[in-house]
Amino acid sequence: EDVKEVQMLHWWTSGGEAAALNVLKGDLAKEGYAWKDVPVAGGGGDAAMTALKAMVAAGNYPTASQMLGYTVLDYAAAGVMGDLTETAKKEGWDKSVPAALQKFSVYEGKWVAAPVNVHSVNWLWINKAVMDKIGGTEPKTFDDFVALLDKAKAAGVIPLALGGQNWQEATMFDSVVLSTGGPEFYKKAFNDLDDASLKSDTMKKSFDNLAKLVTYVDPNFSGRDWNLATAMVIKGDALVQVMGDWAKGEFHAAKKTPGTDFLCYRFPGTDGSVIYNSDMFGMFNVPDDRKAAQVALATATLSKSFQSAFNVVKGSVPARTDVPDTDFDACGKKGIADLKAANDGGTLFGSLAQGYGAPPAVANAYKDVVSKFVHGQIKTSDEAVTELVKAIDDAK
Amino acid sequence: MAFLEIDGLRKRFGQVEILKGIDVELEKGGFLVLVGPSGCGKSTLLNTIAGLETITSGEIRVDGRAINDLHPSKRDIAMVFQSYALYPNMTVAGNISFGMEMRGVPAAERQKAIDKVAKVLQIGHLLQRKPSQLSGGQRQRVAMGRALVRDPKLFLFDEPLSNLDAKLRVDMRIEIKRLHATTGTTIVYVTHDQIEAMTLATKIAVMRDGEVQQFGTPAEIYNNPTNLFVADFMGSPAMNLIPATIGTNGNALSVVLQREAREPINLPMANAPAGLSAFQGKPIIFGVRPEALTDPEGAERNASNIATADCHIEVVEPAGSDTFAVTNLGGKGVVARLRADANIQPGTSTPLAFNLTKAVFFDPATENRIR
Amino acid sequence: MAFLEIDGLRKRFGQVEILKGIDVELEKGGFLVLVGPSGCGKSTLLNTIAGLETITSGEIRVDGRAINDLHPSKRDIAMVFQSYALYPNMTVAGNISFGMEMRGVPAAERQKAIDKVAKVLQIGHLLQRKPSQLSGGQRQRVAMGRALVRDPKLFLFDEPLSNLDAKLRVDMRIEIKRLHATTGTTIVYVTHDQIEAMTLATKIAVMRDGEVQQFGTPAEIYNNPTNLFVADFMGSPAMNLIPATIGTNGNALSVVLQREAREPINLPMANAPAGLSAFQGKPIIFGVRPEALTDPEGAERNASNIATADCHIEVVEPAGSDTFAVTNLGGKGVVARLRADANIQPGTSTPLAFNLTKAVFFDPATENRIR
Amino acid sequence: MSAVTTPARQASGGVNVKIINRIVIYGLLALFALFYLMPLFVMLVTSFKTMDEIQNGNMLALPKAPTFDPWLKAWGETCVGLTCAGIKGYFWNSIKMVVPAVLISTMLGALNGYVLTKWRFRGATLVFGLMLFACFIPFQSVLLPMATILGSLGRFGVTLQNSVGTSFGLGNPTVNLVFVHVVYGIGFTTLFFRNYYEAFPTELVKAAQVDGASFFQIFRRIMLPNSMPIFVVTVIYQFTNIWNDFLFASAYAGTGDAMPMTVALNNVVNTSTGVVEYNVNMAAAMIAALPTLLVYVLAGRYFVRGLMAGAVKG
Amino acid sequence: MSTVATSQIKLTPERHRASVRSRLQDALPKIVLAPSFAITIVFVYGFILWTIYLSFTNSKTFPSYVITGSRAYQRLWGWTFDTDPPSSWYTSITNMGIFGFLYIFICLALGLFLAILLDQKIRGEGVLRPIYLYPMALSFIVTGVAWKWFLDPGLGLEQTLHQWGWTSFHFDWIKNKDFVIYTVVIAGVWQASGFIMAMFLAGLRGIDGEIMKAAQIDGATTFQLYRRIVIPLLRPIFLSAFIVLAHLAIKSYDLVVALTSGGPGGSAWLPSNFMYEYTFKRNEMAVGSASAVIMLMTIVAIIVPYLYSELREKPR
Ligand SMILES: Nc1ncnc2c1ncn2[C@@H]1O[C@H](COP(=O)(O)OP(=O)(O)OP(=O)(O)O)[C@@H](O)[C@H]1O
Ligand SMILES: Nc1ncnc2c1ncn2[C@@H]1O[C@H](COP(=O)(O)OP(=O)(O)OP(=O)(O)O)[C@@H](O)[C@H]1O
Ligand SMILES: [Mg+2]
Ligand SMILES: [Mg+2]
Repeated sequence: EDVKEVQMLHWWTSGGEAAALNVLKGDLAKEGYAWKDVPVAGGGGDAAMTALKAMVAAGNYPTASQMLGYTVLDYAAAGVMGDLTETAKKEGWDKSVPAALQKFSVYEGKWVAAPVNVHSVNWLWINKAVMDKIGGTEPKTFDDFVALLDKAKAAGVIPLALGGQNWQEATMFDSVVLSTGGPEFYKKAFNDLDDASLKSDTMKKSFDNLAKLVTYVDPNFSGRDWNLATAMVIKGDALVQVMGDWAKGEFHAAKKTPGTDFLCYRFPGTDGSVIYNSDMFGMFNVPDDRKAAQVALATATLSKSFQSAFNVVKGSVPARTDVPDTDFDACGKKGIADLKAANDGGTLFGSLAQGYGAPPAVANAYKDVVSKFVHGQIKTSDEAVTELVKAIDDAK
Repeated sequence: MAFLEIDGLRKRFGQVEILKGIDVELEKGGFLVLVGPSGCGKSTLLNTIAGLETITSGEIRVDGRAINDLHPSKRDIAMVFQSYALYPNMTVAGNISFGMEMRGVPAAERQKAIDKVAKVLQIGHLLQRKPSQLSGGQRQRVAMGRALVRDPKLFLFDEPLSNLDAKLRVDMRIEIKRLHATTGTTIVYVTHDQIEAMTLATKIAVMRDGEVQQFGTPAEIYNNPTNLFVADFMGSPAMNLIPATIGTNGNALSVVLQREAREPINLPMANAPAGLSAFQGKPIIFGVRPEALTDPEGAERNASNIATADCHIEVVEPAGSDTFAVTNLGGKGVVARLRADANIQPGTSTPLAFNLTKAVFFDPATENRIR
Repeated sequence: MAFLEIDGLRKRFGQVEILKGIDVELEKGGFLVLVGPSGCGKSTLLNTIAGLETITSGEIRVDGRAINDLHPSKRDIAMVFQSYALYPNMTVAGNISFGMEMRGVPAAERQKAIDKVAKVLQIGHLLQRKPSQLSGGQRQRVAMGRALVRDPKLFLFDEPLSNLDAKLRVDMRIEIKRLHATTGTTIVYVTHDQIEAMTLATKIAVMRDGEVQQFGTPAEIYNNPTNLFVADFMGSPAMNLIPATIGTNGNALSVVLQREAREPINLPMANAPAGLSAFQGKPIIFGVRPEALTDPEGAERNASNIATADCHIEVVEPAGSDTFAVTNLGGKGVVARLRADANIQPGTSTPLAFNLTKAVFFDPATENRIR
Repeated sequence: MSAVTTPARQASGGVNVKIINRIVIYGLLALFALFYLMPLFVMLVTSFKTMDEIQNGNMLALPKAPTFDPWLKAWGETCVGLTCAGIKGYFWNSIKMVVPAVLISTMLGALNGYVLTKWRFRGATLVFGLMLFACFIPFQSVLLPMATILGSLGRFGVTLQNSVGTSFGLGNPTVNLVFVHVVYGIGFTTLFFRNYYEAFPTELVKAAQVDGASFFQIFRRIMLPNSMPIFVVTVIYQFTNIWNDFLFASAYAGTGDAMPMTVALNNVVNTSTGVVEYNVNMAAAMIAALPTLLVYVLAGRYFVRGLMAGAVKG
Repeated sequence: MSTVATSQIKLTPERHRASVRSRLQDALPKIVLAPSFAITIVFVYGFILWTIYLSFTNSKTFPSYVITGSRAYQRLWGWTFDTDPPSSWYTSITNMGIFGFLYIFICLALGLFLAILLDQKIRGEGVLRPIYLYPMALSFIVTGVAWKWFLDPGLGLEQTLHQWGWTSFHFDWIKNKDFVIYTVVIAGVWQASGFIMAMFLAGLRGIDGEIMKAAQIDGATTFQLYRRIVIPLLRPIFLSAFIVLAHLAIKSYDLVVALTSGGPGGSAWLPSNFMYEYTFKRNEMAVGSASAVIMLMTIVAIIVPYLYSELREKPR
């Protein structure tokens, strides 16, 4: 293989993301490195991860691969990741990258991945026109939120846009739990997997709240893709969607501006906390002659200019806290501020639904339970709590 | 009105016309044998009667009703295929009873019928086998059984006995004859076997190239062939057809046969057909069957018109029941049938008796019979 | 050493033994005809010779060399299959030339050979057709062509003429005979046709149930059958096998035949076989061929031992060249072959001449010939 | 002569039944054709609509302002990963892989079927049974071990390259895919041919043996020419399966240069975020399926009736 | 008796001469079959063994080769009886039963039916055949979307019929956890039945026409002709079709994902989804392997008797 080439496995094939990656490609080209694209879209990276596993099994490591949370650690444990500690030192990543992210990008003291961005999932995306029509204001508590939804319902709008796929439901539930139980509870239950918390009445209450929210969803929600749900909000068919900040990309694509066309609020009762997930570029243990290219890639990835350029498009916020927010829109600016605050205040939590709260086995078991609850296979919140404890126990 | 009437039947395969206007009538209970050279259209004719091939033009009526457009399954016909066409997935018993089953005959009755027909066909021990486990003759018998077991309006048999041994063939022939006699069904039958044709038929149709050459009773066909083709075709060994000229012998006509390196034979004709006088001095074809040309001891003692002539024997072929001798007359090999014991040597000369009562004459130009 | 030697050949299909120890020898250039009832194992025997069926035990040698384990394609054999087995995807010409092609004969030569064989078989106009467009007889001729076109060590023919008309069959028979005479190849031939068997064979093997009953020249088989089965099987119509007893007539033996409602016929035996005297007063089977039982006028004039007896005629069957009459002797229908013109009516009594020189006798217990 | 014209009329009752029969048959066929065509219809109309119309109109409605742009875009402009040159470039990758894989697996299947039916040996049925059961192995569970083996072969290929000068294709992603598809295709191809040849008259093989044809000559000259329908079926099956395979393709050949059509298509269709351009996706899908569709239409002509008719008695 | 004995003595030297070439000739068929067989043994049965091995380990993201016992099976066993709420595994296997049966049965019936219809000397066969076949050509990556729309009550059939005035029409199976599996059946049948039709058509085209004629003469109606003669003769094709369908059913992974994204609460899962999820998404490779093993065992239990009855040497 060509030593002046960066092999990059990723699933960012859509317009905006690809455009953002192209920036990276250009940056590398300037330094004389060719970009060898290995895109495998689909299933939120499932297909790409499968392909990655096969490549690793065959011993054909890519230079880098887009990866999520615990996957990085798994690969690092398997001993196939490279070591970027030197570069990290030189670039001062230890300081600029939030500790919560370093949990995943540093394995046993070695930098193995370069975080690209930070997404946060506890967002409400609201159609401003509809909001104005029903005369709603930003909901600050869960009850406010319910009242707002009721208003929308009365006005004949679908109050809540939801895609009935387990990860969307669970992503919403992440926020519900944070809102219902508060930051401490969220951390204990969904990051530390504390049995007592999982079993607690608060968790039960969370499920009840979730059930309440589901009553505001239109009957056809099952199986709907998240972007279709977003489209409902954009078009004004629905009032609000609870979704990660990648939803902003859809508003952007539809030429909508925050503040005038749509509103971004933190999920009621979660202000001050951020449930995050983050895309990382895992760096593989490539032969020495290819290391230089890898270093170049990692450096470029965490460069401020790229972080800014990329995250403006992606809707997320930079993975380092020292990137100026000048290019970002209002929601972006808020996101950056929130991240910084949460990082400083210790209220930056990994999203369980997005695989940053616990390893995939647990995360998926969790998604199962939430989804079954939403779709009625699990009928009561009591049952839901029992099932959740059992499932997470099983998967641990 | 005849039972089976075929009117101006024509059939083409693509460009080639295979049946060129067949007209045949068969009375109810009749037994029509189709004979003709291989490829002349016999199977095709059977197929059209069965409704398995569409016809290009013409009409087929059974019992006065046109059946041209009737589906084969509605024609109430049983058929034995030249290629057997056994159902490979069924046992012999299944093959035989399938037709009855289709017609809703109860199982017990079917079983009885199978047993009966299996006995006749001597295939009782094969009933549980699949066709692939049978010998050629056994397959043919199963195919027969499939037809015989039913009770149709019309039987069609396409060379049903060709793969059987002589003995079995005789048995089967007798069986078919009995079937025909007792049930009085109407039968159309294709065969290459002279004996079958002669003994079974009430009517024979001699076909050639998609046309019927002669249609009549077996005796008519054998004794009064209308043309050279029929004369040549029917009978085994075939009729000797010897180029000859008509001369006179006193005031009677005579037949002059050329011989190699010897003076011609001159056979006086006591009762020549009327038409023959016109051919005086002209070439004709003189037809005499091998059994009418024999050693004088073997000749019929009281035939009215026997002429004897010395012939040079070229080949002697003993065939068990008879001995055939070949001589050369009119430039052609001529077969005489002698007794099995006739003491005759190739290369010698021997007197042969011509039974001229049985002789027939043809016009070499038209190939038609001179009467 | 014979050319083709088959030693103790056995073949089973699963549980059933189909060939039960066949021993046959054929000299180079010999013509062996296999006859036997349908299903007796003839095709199987041919298949084992060709190497298409494995054998259970025994040995086959050609030219002194055991070929048991030789692959069929290496045996240099040409075969005509009873089921034709034409290649459906090839034209007639392709079918015929395939074997040559496989042996690397150049195209021009192949073409010549095809043309020649097509002429002989009268299939020149069919060369470009596919087998599915042929009539039964035409297919059979193509199958023949496929074998004839080659020049193998050994020909195997499985009923190659059964679907041909009588005339063509005679032509083909002569053609095969010529082939045999001119090229001197060795041939094994299965047929059900008595005439084919008698005229073509240098040796006949009569088979029954996987065993060879008698192996000899055609004349031996016809005139000196070793047992009841062979006597019954060879000849058409079959030999009359009449239950009789041996009596005395003066100091000569005589054959006593029972008749219905009349006194028995007593036929004096001038030169009875030696073994017959042991059967005095005992039942035997008296065998006489139909041609040896005829109307006195038709009887051979100089046979030494003719006895005449009045018989009641039950059925008369005119068959063109002859007339067959059935009478009842010893409780069985007995066929006599009369001249075609014999003036005979069913239901009447007529004197029939027995040619006792030709009579044979069998022990009813062992079914073997009494000599 | 009058007889020539009358029969059709006389038997008109039968003719009526025939006509009704025909109407029923054609009616049913048409009905099912509709059922099968429905999704295609949806895809087709969608591919000619603008995004506005898709988002606001009825899915079954014909395009109000048909546009060919989505097709052009899918063909030449849409982005696959970071390269935005449409999907046209990936045809060749797929064809390079599919054609050999289909041919090899089909030929092997035909040979195996031939051996298993016409050259039976002790244990042949067991061998067949084992090969058959192989069809059921879940591909997910072979993905990794196969990758390991392919990886080793690839490294061996590099060694060869260095020592002999050629790697014999070892390690080449296209070759790898061909190999994988052959491995997991022969079960089916063998099944198809074996079951077809089961009914093929053994007499013909015997006749060819006597004619002096060798094992392979019989296969080539007698078996193959008479296997057209099953050949068509097998090729269709293999072609579609291999062409549409995504799992192996993405795992073993996802890397740019060798990326087969399905992976590219997937990358077009399954974008993780952003506006889904359904019209382009549908057009891309149809373009991607063109070779298979073409194979279907072309191969279909070789379903000829009555190949075997009259070849063999009984 | 003696001839047999002597001939065998004579035989020996002959055999030796012929041996090398003729042995090669005899072995040729086996030689031809050998590569395929060897490949199967290694890449199928070898991998099956590997999978079985893994299922007894504690493999998570990557294979681990330390045997740790049957925990994976114990978990699966427990889930097998988890019916309230149904575990994903329980849903998967019950769905497999429903889907497998309906899918195979309907495809076979419809395929055969269409093949028979097409075999009636149809004008336009050349047009109809590809119409029935083409679904097989399109990967579900895309047709899934079309189907999803079509079945979606808000977009597809229901909506359209409502617009046409049939407002009481209700068809929301794809959104219903109890019925979603049937929509998978519909789409699956749509995809595969045309191919099954082609297989049957190939079989029909191989049947000797004379036999059909004979049956007609025997008085068989068209229905009886097919039921009693043609269909029994198609038996080997049924076997092929069954295997193809069974394997498609078992491997219907993308069908479920593309059409339903797993269905409401995972109610459309099939074992292949389960297997994929656990092996690749949840990084519980041992459980994934164990489920693969159980699947294979189940297939063995169902298919092997069928194969045995189909392939057993018929008694002569
Ligand atoms: N595959 C088989 N399985 C079982 N029995 C068989 C098989 N093939 C042939 N047979 C039996 O073997 C016997 C001999 O068959 P073969 O074909 O040799 O007879 P044949 O003498 O040629 O008869 P025919 O004159 O009718 O052709 C028959 O009884 C037949 O039923
Ligand atoms: N499908 C076809 N296409 C073209 N020609 C055909 C077709 N079927 C038969 N023929 C031709 O039609 C003619 C008549 O065939 P048919 O089978 O009726 O002959 P046949 O009299 O039965 O002959 P045989 O005594 O040999 O069985 C033959 O010359 C044959 O080649
Ligand atoms: Mg015919
Ligand atoms: Mg035979």
